[in-house]
Parts: sequence; structure tokens; C-alpha cells
Amino acid sequence: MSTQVPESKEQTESEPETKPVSQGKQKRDQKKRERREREAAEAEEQSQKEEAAKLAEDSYHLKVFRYDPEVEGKQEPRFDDFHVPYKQGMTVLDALIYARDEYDSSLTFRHSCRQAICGSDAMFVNGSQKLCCKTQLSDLSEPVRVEPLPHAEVVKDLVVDMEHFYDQMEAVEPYFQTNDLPEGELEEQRQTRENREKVKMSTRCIWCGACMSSCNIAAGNNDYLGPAAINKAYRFAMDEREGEEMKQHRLEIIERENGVWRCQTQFSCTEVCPKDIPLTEHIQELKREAVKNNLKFW
Amino acid sequence: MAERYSSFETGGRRWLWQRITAAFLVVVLAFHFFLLHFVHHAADVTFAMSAGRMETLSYYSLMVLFLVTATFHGVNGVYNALINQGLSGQRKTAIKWVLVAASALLIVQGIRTANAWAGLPTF
Amino acid sequence: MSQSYNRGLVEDFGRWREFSAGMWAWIFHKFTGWVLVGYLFTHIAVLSTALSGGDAYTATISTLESLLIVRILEVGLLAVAMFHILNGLRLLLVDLGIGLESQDKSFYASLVLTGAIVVASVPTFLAGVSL
Amino acid sequence: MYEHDVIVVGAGGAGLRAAIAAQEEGADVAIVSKLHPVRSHTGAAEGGINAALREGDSWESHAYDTMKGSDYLGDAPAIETLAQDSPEEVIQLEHWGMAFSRDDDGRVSQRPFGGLSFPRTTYAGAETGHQLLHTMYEQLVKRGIEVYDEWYVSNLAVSDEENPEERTCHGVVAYDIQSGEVEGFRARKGVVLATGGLGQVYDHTTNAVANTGDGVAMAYRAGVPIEDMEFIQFHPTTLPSTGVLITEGVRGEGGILYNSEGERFMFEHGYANNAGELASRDVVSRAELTEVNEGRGIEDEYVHLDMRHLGEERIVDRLENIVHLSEDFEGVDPLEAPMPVKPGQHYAMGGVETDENGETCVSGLYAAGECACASVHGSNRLGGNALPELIVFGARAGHHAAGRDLGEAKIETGKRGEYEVGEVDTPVSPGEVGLGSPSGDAVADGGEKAADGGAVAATGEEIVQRALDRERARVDRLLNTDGVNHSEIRSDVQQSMTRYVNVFREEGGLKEALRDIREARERYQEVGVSDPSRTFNTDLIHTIETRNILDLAEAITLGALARDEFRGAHWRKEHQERKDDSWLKHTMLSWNDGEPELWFRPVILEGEGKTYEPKVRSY
Ligand SMILES: Cc1cc2nc3c(=O)[nH]c(=O)nc-3n(C[C@H](O)[C@H](O)[C@H](O)COP(=O)(O)OP(=O)(O)OC[C@H]3O[C@@H](n4cnc5c(N)ncnc54)[C@H](O)[C@@H]3O)c2cc1C
Ligand code: HEM
Ligand code: SF4
Ligand code: F3S
Ligand code: FES
Repeated sequence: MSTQVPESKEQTESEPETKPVSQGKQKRDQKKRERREREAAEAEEQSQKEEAAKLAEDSYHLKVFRYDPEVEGKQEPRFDDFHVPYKQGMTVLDALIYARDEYDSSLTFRHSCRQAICGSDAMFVNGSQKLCCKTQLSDLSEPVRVEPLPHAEVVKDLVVDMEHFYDQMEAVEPYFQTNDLPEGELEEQRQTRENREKVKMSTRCIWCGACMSSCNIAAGNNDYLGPAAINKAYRFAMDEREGEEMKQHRLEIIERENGVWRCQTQFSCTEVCPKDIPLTEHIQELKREAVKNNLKFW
Repeated sequence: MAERYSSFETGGRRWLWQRITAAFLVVVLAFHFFLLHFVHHAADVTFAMSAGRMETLSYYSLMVLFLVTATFHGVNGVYNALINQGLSGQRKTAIKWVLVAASALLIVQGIRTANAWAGLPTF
Repeated sequence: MSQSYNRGLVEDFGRWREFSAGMWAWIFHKFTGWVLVGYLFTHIAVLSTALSGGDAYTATISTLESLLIVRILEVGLLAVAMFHILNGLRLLLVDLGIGLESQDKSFYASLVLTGAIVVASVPTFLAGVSL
Repeated sequence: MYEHDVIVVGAGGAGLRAAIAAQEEGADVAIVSKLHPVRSHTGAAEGGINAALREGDSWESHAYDTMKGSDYLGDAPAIETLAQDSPEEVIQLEHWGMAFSRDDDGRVSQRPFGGLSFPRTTYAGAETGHQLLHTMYEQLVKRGIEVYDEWYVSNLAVSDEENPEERTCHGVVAYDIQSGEVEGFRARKGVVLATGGLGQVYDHTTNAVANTGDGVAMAYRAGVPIEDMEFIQFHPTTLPSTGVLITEGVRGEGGILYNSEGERFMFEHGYANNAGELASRDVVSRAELTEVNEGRGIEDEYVHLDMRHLGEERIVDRLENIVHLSEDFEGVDPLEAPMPVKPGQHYAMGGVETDENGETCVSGLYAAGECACASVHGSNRLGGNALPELIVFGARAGHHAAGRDLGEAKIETGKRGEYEVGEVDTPVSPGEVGLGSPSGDAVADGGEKAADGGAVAATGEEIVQRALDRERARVDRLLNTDGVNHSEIRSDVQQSMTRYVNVFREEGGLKEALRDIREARERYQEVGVSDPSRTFNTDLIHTIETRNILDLAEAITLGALARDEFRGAHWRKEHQERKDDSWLKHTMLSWNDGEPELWFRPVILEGEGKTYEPKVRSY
């Protein structure tokens, strides 16, 4: 646990200067003074900037969830308001980046690719799970409320703990397994186009966790595999290259107590998936496969 | 990891039965409602009329089956809902047996009532 | 691991305004299912008066049926049952992989149909009730 | 302190392959990555992976195409290794279950790609990189390889002998983003850098926000030479607000570029009278920028790419994902309006100098992927050649680091063999600010001087510990300083780079950029982190990254200024021809105690049984 609060800045800065001061230190102090003046000016400028943005017609009002276990004033969660000047094509992520770079550099959120492929910026925007980089501000009503993903613990601001999600993803043996690879050195396995087409959508998952966050069953029951992990299982179970025997094994995995049977076809996963994966459909298909499979032995 | 899912209680059977009973209930429930609210009005129901119907074996067995399926379907539904809310371990086992007991009671009581109408012993 | 903040359950149902069709269907189905189980138990309890003799049974039923509140509850029961049945059928279709793309439409259809059937049967249900 | 045989820094395609390879050799391997593996930017690659798989194709032909594409600045041993190993590696991916697109007979499909003499690009729809990344991560899970995700590697623990060629890398120092702890990682056998691209040096790039070139900068400061940094590939059609790439396919299908006057400028202004919109990437990029610079851009920023005339049916059939990209990321429906596009940074050909086994001149230190320069791409990368580079050199680096004998490398690293000292005339002195001042201001930001004295005979553990102590002090200092926000510095440098060191390079502009970078370095002396928290402090991480961006921006500009010729992606206004007599050599930069030193190493054109003769590059 790292709950220690870093020494406050005042302390370090006002430490009495008794020791002989080196030239370098003097220079730094000089700079520090200048900097403080400049900062004051900047703060002024910044609030002016915000004021101006607020007044400007083309600005968006964001209400952003803030929380930090270590920082006083943020230990109790609160919402901060940001007014961000709007530009054609601006996404929620762009607005957050702007707010961070221009107003408050401690605003914290995950992001990387800006093109809906890394899956790091799923958040709760105006009440539903959205991938921020893929959500145009112009499609939202103001004020735009940005919160961390529900049903996950908040680490700080908009960052949630993804460990549980990763654990579930990795619980379904999410790797290709087969017992008979072709002989020749440069021989690939054959796969029909139809079969690739069948698994195609399921391979598009970017592990953003939006689906898991939207599913009430997953929220109530931490053991439930959740839509993304089941979809991962689907991706392999339906891949003809793995062979029949492996498919049996895969069905056993998703059939366990907290596998597919927990899904109550809420459809919220399908609704929020930014990659348009038909999750409910995949889950339902696995249920049917599992039932068929069981009937064989009855 | 996968070990966490080692419980071999596959929910599959209960899931399937929930669907099967649902499909059955659609038909029987519709019949039941129709008979008792539209053909006869509930207000006019008397012991004698019920008794009359119950004496036919087919009606009697249909109603018992109706009772059993409805109980299974309803109680299993409740049980599922509780599991979905994260019920597990001892509490889960406890709830399970409470529900089983309640269902047994319900079914026994129902059959006794039916027997009363059909003129069979009510034990 | 660092500390974290759990927002608890507010986020579950405090958000009802943003729920989508599938979510509402799920909530309604749950609710109606529970009401039906509850009814099943009461129903059997009421019917068991038959065990203490034909007259007791007939008397109970006619007393109950003469109460407006019971009649209204019966209409409610019909609504609940109707929705549960129709949405149940929708779910059965979903289980068979039919109509997943129009799952929201079929939910609205269940609602509308339930409404229509209930309205249509109000006269039958309330007929002959003594006020 | 954590300890493993092999530490892999970065979990993109290259890092994952390296880790798997090291594990195949029986090593205890761990990955340390600032992003969870599946968040790596390899996932963004769309096009495909080149590999000579079929009858009628051969590795020789792949090598030849690559050499030609590199404009004869690639090293033959590296290029031939790439061409020879990639078929096996691609089949390996298929055996790991990667969802390649298929032909009717069920075999992996291949398609033609620019600059290739045979359709040898394997692909998985328009999401090849995503499939590759996830397939490899799955293998990682299968093997139970340890991943320290969201750990930011901020320094290498390298011994401090006088010459980089004598140094050894013993591990890394990393910062746990979630908890704020700084920890040492000792590597018994080797460290593999696989930190990816450096697109964030520019303000407009197809690269991810995390692509800040950390590995290149860290290796550079530890004394490892960096190679051919001036060669940056720009893509002509990226969306202005995010840098999302719009594939060449749009122009291939018949999309047209217009300026603000509605002119089809590729023809009307004579940039490419034959090929028009289909001219090569650099030609189109320059044409677009010329239009904007001459006042015919839209909003002084971009041009229009119009595909409406193709008709909705054809667009939806062949370019459906483009419709979504444009709508989602730019808010423009390309069926109704032309898409705004402008050139954006796309790929860095240069990087950490390695041999064909991925090893650098510092023993125990390897690099693979986009951060490395074994010199496969020379002065210009062919489409579809980066992904095979990841898996081929990732695997070699992993195997070698874990101890497999790959034979003597043909490429020499460090100042060994043939090389010449170079010189470049700069307006301001490059490198660390305040070098040589007694106050030690040069390291005020915590960036260390390489090889700064100290006992040479330290054990590996001591060396990691020393680096760890320094890093802890740096983090404390940054957290406790109330200084300039890094983001201003970063964005100034990014803008300057885009303005002066992009597809157009003029002597005056390059010098201007060096001045800007110098100024930024000075401001960076006063940088501070305003977020005081130890929990998930991205402000801190970005501040450290900004330092790396500064060093790399300078390296790119220095290289660009030194190389007075036009080769591949590097265009100089004053020098419009390729000068084979004087420039068949790699630009090398070494960080000597805070000061970049320029030198050159000849290109190796002798391959297996044949020598590649520089020819005019025309397609
Ligand atoms: C839009 C786009 C399309 C492309 N299309 C193609 C294509 O079709 N074909 C092709 O061949 N190539 C293509 N490329 C190029 C190719 O995708 C990249 O060169 C390649 O993916 C880079 O892979 P990598 O493993 O080197 O780095 P990355 O995948 O970028 O991974 C870098 C890793 O390093 C980690 N890291 C970075 N810094 C640190 C640090 N300080 N501490 C810890 N970890 C760190 C990151 O977390 C990440 O895991 C494309 C590139 C882009 C941007
Ligand atoms: C008449 C036709 C009926 C149909 C078609 C039907 C259908 C269904 C289906 C498909 C489910 C499962 C939902 C899921 O698991 O996703 C369900 C759940 C349930 N049903 Fe029914 N049902 C019917 C009648 C009844 C009756 C008569 C009762 C009462 C005894 C009942 C009580 C329940 C309960 C309690 C649930 C669980 C609800 C929950 O999830 O909390 N149902 N029904
Ligand atoms: S299935 Fe969709 S919503 Fe769920 S993690 Fe994958 S991409 Fe995200
Ligand atoms: S939201 Fe949950 S209940 Fe099933 S359909 Fe999706 S997993
Ligand atoms: S930033 Fe990568 S998915 Fe949004």
C-alpha cells in the first residue's frame, strides 16, 4: 500500500538556508523565484483561458470524476468542471487531453492509440460505457459527464483496476491449442473462408472491459466469466483448426457453474461493445452448443 | 485461472429445464387463465366445479404437472437470480435447501388440495 | 496495491434513466417472475382451504372475488403474467438465436401487447364485482 | 529488486516474440511494459506481413525488393536475414492460431503491396497488427511468462567503462505506475529493448501517445550509438485531428485530392503528372504540404480527399472501414463530404544500432522492432516489412539473449571495424544543457551522464542498485519540484519538428529546429510535476518521456542536417539528388557524456553470394 502522502511542497521549498550556498544553488533559487512569478502569471492566464473558453460559444462543458487516495481534497470523490474549446471532429478523449494539458496536469486517465485499437480508454460517458477516442463530442448532450468504468475499483480519477477483467480473460485458456499440426516445415493449417468469417468478429476484441462493466450479472457475481472472456472462448471453440477434441474441452470450460449459464441475455454488453461484436449472440450460441454436447451423453 | 471453475456442477441442465418448463408453461398457463377467467369467471368458481374437473384423470394429471413445472421454473428462477447476485459458499447451500424444502411443501400442499377435489385421500 | 475507491451500488440502479431496452426487459422479467412465484405460493395457500371442506372453499373464493381490490390485483397479475409470458417467449427465441438484432423491438412489442391484452380483459375481470 | 535471466522491455510484437523466444531457450524471462501488452501500438497495423511463402517467390526476391526500397541504405546481412526468416515466423504465427485471411483452398492469402515484385503480403483483414499482437499475447499466457504491466522503464543499468563497446547491461530500473514505487530489475543474461516507435516527437503522427521512443533515448544515453535517425516516414493521408491513418486503398480505388480552390493539385500543379494521387508516399506528402504552405490548404492545415464520386455502393463494399474511421474520429461522413487529410509521421527507420542478432555494442543489451535499427529499412521502409521485422528480430534477440548460438554476426556494432568521424555545423551546441558546469546543472532533471566515473569492477547487482538509487532520487526530485509543466515544452518541440523537420527539410529550418530544441532543453531544466500523488501519476511519466522526446528530436534534426542529399524519405531542398559517392553510409550518433558525437559507418551491400548494386529507384 502506498498511502503515504508525499511531503507537501511548501516544506521543501521553505527549508531554511543556513548552509553555504553553492553557485549552482543560487542560480537555481534565482530561477525558482522567476518561475514562481511566471507561474502566478500563468495561473492567471489559465483561469482567463478557462473563462474565455466558457464564454465562447463553441465550447463543451465536461464534468469529470476525480478521486485520488493520497491527495487531500480528492480522497472524497468529486466532480470537476472543465470548459473545453470545441474543434470539428473533437472526441471525448481529445477534450480530456485538452483539459489535462491546459488546465490540470494531474487529471489522470489511460489512453494510447487514439484510434480504438488499444482499448485503454473505455469510460462511463453520459451514463454509458464508451470508448472515449471513438466518441464524438458533438454526439453528446452537455454537460458531458465522464466517470470511470462502473463495477471496477477506481484507482485514481478515471483509471480503474483492470486486474479482475484480465483474470477472467485468462481463465478460459485463451490460446490456440491443437494436437495435430501439419507435417511439412512451411505447411500452414488449412481453414475455410467460412470458418474464418465465423470467428472474425470474435477476434476483434480489444480488451477494453466496457462489456464487463455494463453487465449486471458480472457486477453482482465476481466469479462470472463475463461477456468478453466468453467471447474469447467462442473465438477458439469455433475455430475449426483446433479440432473436435479441443472443442469438447473448450465447451467444458465455458459450461462450468460460472460460465455461460450465468448470462441472462441482458444485451447491454452487445450494446456497448465498441468493436460491434455480437456478444450476446456468441454467448447464446455457446449455450446451445453446450446443450447439444451434453445431450449426446444423456 | 481455470482452476477456479473446477466446480463440476454444470448449470447446463437447469438452464435447459428452465427453458423446457417455460415452453410448457406458456401452453398450460394460457389454458389455465383462459379456463378460469374467461370460460368460467373466477367469481363463480365453487368447490363443486373444481371437484368436477379434478375427477377427470387427464385434468388432474395436467394440473399436477402444471404445479410441478411451475414450481421448478419459479423456484429455479429465484435460485438463479440469487446466484447471479453473487451468492456463494455456505449461504448458497443454505438457500438451496430452503428453496427445495419450500418447493416440496408447495407441491405436497398442492397435491393434497387436488386430491381433496378429486376425492382421493389427502394423507 | 494502492488504495481504491468503490462506488458501491449507486451505479446499478441509480442509472435507470440510461438503461437500454435489453436491460429494462431483464429487470421487468425478474420482477414479474418473482411476483409470479409469490402468487404461486399464495394461490396454493388459498386453494388449500378446500382441504377443510367444500363450503369453506367456496366461501373463501366468493368473498375474495367480491372485493374490488382483489379484482384489481388480478388485473395486475394478468399484466405481470402476460409480460412474463411474452418476454419469456422473446427470451426463448433469443436462446434459439432468433431475432437477436431486433431484441429491443421484440421487447417493446411484448410491452405493447401486454398493455393491449390487459386493457381488453379489464371488463371481463371486473365484471359483476360488487362495490 | 527483481531478478530474471532475460528482461524484455516492451510488449508489442517485438517484445512478445523476444520473450517467447527466450523462454523457448529455457530462460526465466519477464516482460516489463508501460502498457498492458495488448495495448501496444503493434495492434494498430492494418496492412500486412511480408513473407516469401509461395512457389514463384523467393527470399532472394524479397531481399532485393527491400534493398531497393531502402534506397540502398539497408545492410544486406540484416535484409537477407529478414527475408530468410520471415516465412518460418509467419507460419509459426499461423500455427499459434492467428486468424489470417484465407484463400479458397484454405491457405493463407497474400496480396500485392507497394514496392514488392510478388504479392507476398499475408494479412488478416484490415487488422493484421491487432491479430498478430493478440495471438502472441495468447502464447505468452499459455507459457505463463511473467509480465510486469504498467511498469515504466526509466533507465538502463549499464556498467561504466570508458568505451561503450566494453560496457555490459545488467538490468533496468522501472517505476510501478500504479503504486509509484521505483524498483530494480536485474537481468542475469540480457535486456531486450522493444519499446517501439517515436512518433510523439512530432505533433501529428499515426503513432500512439505511448510511442515516445523511450528505448532509443535510454540506450542512446547509456552510450549505445543510434543509427539513421533522420529517416522518418510520413504518410500522406491521415486525419488532421487525430492522425488516424486513411489507407492508400482510397486513392487506389480512385479517391481524389483537392485543394481549397477545388483543384486536383496532383495534376494541375504538376506534382505527379503520370501517377497523380497514386504517386509514392513522400511525393504526395510533399505536394499536400506545398499546397498548404502556398495558401491553398483548407483552414491552412489540410487538403481534401474525396471519394464520393465512387458511389456509395462501391465505397461501402470496398472501403467500409474508412467510412467508420472518418465518422468516428473526424466527425465527417465521407459519403457526403470529402475527408480532410494531411501528412503525418508514420514510422522511424532509424533507431538503436544492432547487428542481425539484435545485439548492440553493449554486451547483454539487445534491441528489436521499431526502436532498433539492424538496418533493414535503410532510408525508406516498404509497407508490410515492419511486422516481419518484429517477429524475425524479436525472436533472434530473444534466442541470443537466452544463450542460443546464432553464429558470428556480420554487422559490426559500436566503433569497431570501418567508420569515419563526422562533423556538422550547428547554430547552438547540441546535447545536455550546462555541460561541464561545476554545479552539475546538466543532470538537474535526473538524466544521468553516461559513464560518470565510479568503480569499474562493480557487480551486476551493484550496478542495478546504483541506477536504482539515482532513479529514486530523480523521481523524488521531479515530484517535489514545482516547475514548468512538461506539456508546454513537449508541444513546442513537437510543433517545431513538424514545421521544420518533416517532409520538407531546408538548412535554415533545420537550424531553427535545433535552436528551438535547445531552448526547450533549457526550459526542461526547470520542469516539475504538479501532481504530488504516487498513485498512477501520468504527469510524472509524461514528464520523463518528454526528456526522451527532446533527445530524439535533436538526434533526428542533427542527422537531417548532416545528410546533405536526397535519399528515400529524407529530402533536402538544397540537395535534390542521391549522392552515392559520399553518402552510402549510415549516420551514427553517440552520446558522449551528454554531447552527441556524429560519425558514419559504410553500408554493407555484400549479401550471401551477391552484391547489391545501387540503381535508380523508380517504380
Ligand atoms: C497506423 C499504423 C499502421 C501500420 N501498418 C503496418 C503494416 O501494415 N505492416 C507493417 O509491417 N507495419 C505497419 N506499421 C508499423 C508497425 O506496426 C510498427 O513498426 C510495429 O508495430 C512496432 O512494434 P514494436 O513491437 O516495435 O513496438 P510497439 O508495438 O509500439 O510496442 C512498444 C512496447 O514498448 C512498451 N514501452 C515503450 N516504452 C516503454 C518504457 N519506457 N517502459 C516500459 N515499456 C515501454 C510499450 O508499452 C509497448 O508495449 C504500422 C504502424 C502504424 C502506426
Ligand atoms: C407461462 C410462461 C412462462 C414463460 C414463457 C417463462 C419464461 C421464463 C424464462 C425464459 C425465464 C428465464 C430467464 C433467464 O434465465 O434469462 C424465466 C424466469 C423466471 N420465471 Fe418464468 N416463465 C413463465 C411462467 C412463469 C411462472 C408461472 C412463474 C411463477 C411461478 C415464473 C417464474 C419465474 C421466475 C421467478 C423466474 C426467474 C426470474 C429472475 O431472473 O429473477 N415464470 N421465465
Ligand atoms: S468484447 Fe467488446 S466491449 Fe468487451 S472487452 Fe472486447 S471490445 Fe471491449
Ligand atoms: S450484459 Fe451480461 S447478461 Fe449476458 S448478454 Fe451480456 S453477458
Ligand atoms: S485510446 Fe486506444 S482505444 Fe481509445
